[in-house]
Amino acid sequence: MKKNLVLLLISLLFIMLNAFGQDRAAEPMLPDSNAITSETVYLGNILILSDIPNDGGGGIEIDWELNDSLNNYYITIVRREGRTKKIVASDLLASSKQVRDVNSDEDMSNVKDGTEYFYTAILSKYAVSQQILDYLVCDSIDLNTRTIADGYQVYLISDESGPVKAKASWFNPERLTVFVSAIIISFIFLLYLQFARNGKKLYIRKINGLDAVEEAVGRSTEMGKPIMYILGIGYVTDIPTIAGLTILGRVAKKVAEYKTKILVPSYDPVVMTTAQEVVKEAFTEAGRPDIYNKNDIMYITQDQFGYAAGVDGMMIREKPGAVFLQGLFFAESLILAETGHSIGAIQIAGTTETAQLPFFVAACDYTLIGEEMMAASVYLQKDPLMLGSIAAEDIMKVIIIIIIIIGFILGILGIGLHIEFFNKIFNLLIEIL
Amino acid sequence: MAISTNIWIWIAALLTLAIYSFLYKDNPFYKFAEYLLVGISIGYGVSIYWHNTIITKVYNPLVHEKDFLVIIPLILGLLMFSRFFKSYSHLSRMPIAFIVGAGTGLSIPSSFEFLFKQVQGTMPASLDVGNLIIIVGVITTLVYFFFSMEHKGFVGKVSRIGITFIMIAFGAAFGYTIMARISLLIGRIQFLLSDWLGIIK
Amino acid sequence: MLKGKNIPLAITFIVGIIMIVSFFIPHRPFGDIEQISLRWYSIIAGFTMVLGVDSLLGLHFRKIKRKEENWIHSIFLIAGFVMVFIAGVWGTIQYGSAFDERSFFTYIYNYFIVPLQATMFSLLAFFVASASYRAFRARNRDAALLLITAVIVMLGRVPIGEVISPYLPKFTDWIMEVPQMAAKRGIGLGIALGSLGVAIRIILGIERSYLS
Amino acid sequence: MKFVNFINKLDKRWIYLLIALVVIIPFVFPVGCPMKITPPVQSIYNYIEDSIPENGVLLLGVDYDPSTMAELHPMAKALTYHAFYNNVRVLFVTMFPQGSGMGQDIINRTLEHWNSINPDMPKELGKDITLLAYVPGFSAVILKMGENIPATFNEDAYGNKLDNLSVMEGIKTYDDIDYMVEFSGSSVVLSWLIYANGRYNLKMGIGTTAVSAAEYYNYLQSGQANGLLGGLKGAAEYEKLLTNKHDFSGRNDASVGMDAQSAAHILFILLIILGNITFFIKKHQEGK
Repeated sequence: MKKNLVLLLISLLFIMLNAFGQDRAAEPMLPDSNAITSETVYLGNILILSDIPNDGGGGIEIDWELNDSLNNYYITIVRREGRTKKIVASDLLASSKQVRDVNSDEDMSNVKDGTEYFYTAILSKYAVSQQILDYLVCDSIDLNTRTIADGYQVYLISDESGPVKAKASWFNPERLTVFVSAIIISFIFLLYLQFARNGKKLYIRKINGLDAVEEAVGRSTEMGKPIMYILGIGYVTDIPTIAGLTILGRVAKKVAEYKTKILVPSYDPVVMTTAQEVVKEAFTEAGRPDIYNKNDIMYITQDQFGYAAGVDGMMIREKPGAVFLQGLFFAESLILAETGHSIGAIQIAGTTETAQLPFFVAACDYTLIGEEMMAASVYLQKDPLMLGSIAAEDIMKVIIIIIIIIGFILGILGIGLHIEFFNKIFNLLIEIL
Repeated sequence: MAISTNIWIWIAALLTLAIYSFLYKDNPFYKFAEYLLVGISIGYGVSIYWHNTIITKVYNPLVHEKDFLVIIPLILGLLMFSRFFKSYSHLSRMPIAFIVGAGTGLSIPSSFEFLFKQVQGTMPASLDVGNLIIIVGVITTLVYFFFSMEHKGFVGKVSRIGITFIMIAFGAAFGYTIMARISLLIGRIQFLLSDWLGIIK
Repeated sequence: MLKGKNIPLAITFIVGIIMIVSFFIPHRPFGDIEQISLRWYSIIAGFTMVLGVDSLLGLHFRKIKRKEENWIHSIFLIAGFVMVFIAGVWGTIQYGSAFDERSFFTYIYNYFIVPLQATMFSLLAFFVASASYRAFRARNRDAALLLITAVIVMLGRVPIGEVISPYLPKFTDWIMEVPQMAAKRGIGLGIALGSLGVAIRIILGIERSYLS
Repeated sequence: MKFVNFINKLDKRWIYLLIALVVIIPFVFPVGCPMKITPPVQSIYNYIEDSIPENGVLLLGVDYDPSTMAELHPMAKALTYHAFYNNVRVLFVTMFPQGSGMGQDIINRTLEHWNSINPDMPKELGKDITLLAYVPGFSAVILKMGENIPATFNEDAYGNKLDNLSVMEGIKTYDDIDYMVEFSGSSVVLSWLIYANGRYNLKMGIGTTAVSAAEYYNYLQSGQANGLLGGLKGAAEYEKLLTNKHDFSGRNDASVGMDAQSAAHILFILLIILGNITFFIKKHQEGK
């Protein structure tokens, strides 16, 4: 019996030693006994809490200011709501001075508007251990102590700050300047649309290349070749693609009048569907719904270079007499334009991508530069209301030029005018109003 | 090094050559590579769409998170299928109208912000020749885009200066980008000569 | 009524206005609208993909059926599609993700898609040469300006430029930072205004060519 | 006149052939374009040459993917060879899953080539060089490394326990690493500078694409990095420094690339000039 007891004791000792030894081996570093000096032990109330301004609610901003000597420490933030606690952030660098407690896509049930929250900070020299993290969120623990420690290091605990509530704003004042200018710009637009409605004569200057549309379609028809219209690799949510679709409407109408075929290889299925609608409408308007063929507006693939390869192949085999490249183009611009040139087609290109414009200028017969492309549909169908919107754009250009010149002159005068100055003027104006 | 014995490298190399053969003229090899690329990339696209849209954005929210708001785009998406039936195909205009409305609506505030940033960026931080040239360049380029007046007289002269700036910018952008294009070609040649043929070390 | 343009136009108008308003209102539900609408867009686009695939495969099935020109290639196209699609689905089932390193899908990506794309992309080096040879002729003042700047920047970007003159790389940087930047800004401002114009014309229903 | 007509009607396939030739020829016969070494490149070279002791440790961050590989791969290779020459241990680390493939590719190629030309001082995977396993977490990983590198990764990318690898001997934290060069065209560079350099005083250099070089130049001026390799040109300069000292029989990717690049640019310019000469001759004749 005694013998057994001794054996049991020895084996227990062994297990303990073993456990101890393993523990030592797993522990990467020893605690630094000098890590926390007596004058830094008391942290006090270091967290400054505030609702994140101008957001949709559900966000608290936590700021802190620490003595430089603590900047290399890790900070862990714990949030308390009633008795439930949550780790908001751990292992942050104290020198980052700020963290936001917000809802994310993965965790939507985080901060609720109108609830009172309290926050506590925990400072440590080394990364916080899981053991301590579990301890911190434990319901029964009261974080009223100044320090806690595990086997390796001492943790400093701040006083609890709070309460703070999150709230949602109904207006974002940071966007006030944009708001005011939006109103001014909308006003200018509506004014000019009204002018147009009242029959004011509006002019649009010649846009090189658009006069050639008729010629390009006509020549293709004579040669018995189809027209190809390439909308680039944008989506229907991109304005250049929408602009390209509006030009397609005008071109397709001419095509229908000439009773020719128009091929529209598309990159995006939604663009394809919309292009089908556009072409169908144009053919109907021209009185030729009978020659509209849905299959001529086809989908290629949603892969930039797969699309380029497919369109290139189609160009080489169908040999269109005129190629239109209108929309959003990236690196594939020149691949398409060079192939189009090699088959001898008249090419009319247009895009808003400044990096691609030089390639179009080099390889195509006509190129619509940026805004010219946006205005092209108006040019091709000189509807008074549309002309009104173009005139409004011009007025805004004048305003921008004036602002730049004023800014420059004031700059010379040494006032150092920047956009903040305008912000101030806007704010002042609003207060007066 | 010697010629590669890896079947995958061979596939990649032969496909590379098939695409290059297009530079000589259209031929069955290019056609093969082209059709294969289109077919593969669309299969790839569908797989991705299947995973990213149907599973992540429709199935999971609907089944796991009980987010019934997803039903609206689901219906709009299904309305697109009305195009398969001639007499109902007009229904597909609803989703198109939604997408176009959302796209244009979202673009308006970002256009405003863009305008602001650009004007702000043009304001000189300091006065020197460079900044002066930038201001002249921006203003004259803008004048070139005046549509509602004829480019004659003073406006004509200013817009000529604008076109000068535009041409310089195009030339510069052209010269600047081609470097990256040649790097790509170098990369492909390296693959062919080294990984595949092994004729260079 | 349902067949007319009015309902779609009203949808465009209402959706457009909501998008603009929500930019200024962070409060729920407006604050989340941008994200939600983008998610909705991708759902609708996902369904439309079926139309796209129908369009493409339909075309090639017709070609095969009628034994049109290149019909044999159409078989490869359809085979490629089926192969990748099955590999994608299988990879997802087998490894949880089609992009797992062991998945056949990943091999197809690395040894079919990547080289094909990269080679298509590298064709640009050839096309840049032929386009610049053909088009860069000093026909008039504008063309001359374009080609001279292009040549200067090309030289300034490679070591030869520095051999010719140490100022060349610096001058290149200056061109990029000053006149290039100025014109880019001017074009950018024009594009922003033009986009506003297009967007307003569409939301107000002045431009309605996309609805038949 | 015949010549002018020929040039004017020149089939563009001849131009394609010329382009292919000027890119391929430098691979077979490297020229080694004259190049001025810029100070940011020189200072990275000097640091590795003079300030890292024998058996020291060089950490290389490979945070790029195939799209920028053409520019960044040659840099990483050149630095690896430099470390081999000086008997410095090399550790690769990546914050991106795609970077893992890039790192393994460099290790395979450099090891194979080095051992074929220097059989008397062979280098070994796990002894002289390795790639740390990819661990998700970005800046958290960079921070954790400051405390304990072996515990952050546990294994290398080949599945070996770091504790068993002689390449890891004596490496615990950033204090045991002599120098780090981060190769990337993205904002990862920033994380490394802020956390590893800012908090743990790790001495750092940057390797980046030609496009991003201008932006990262600021960190050079602020002293956060002591050197910078920008694009193919930076890599080519480094290769030149290396070959000036050592008799290197391998291919200098970047120098070859730079040769091809220069040749192509010159060809473009010649084509433009030729095109214009014929254009003016023709115009002159038509004017008569």
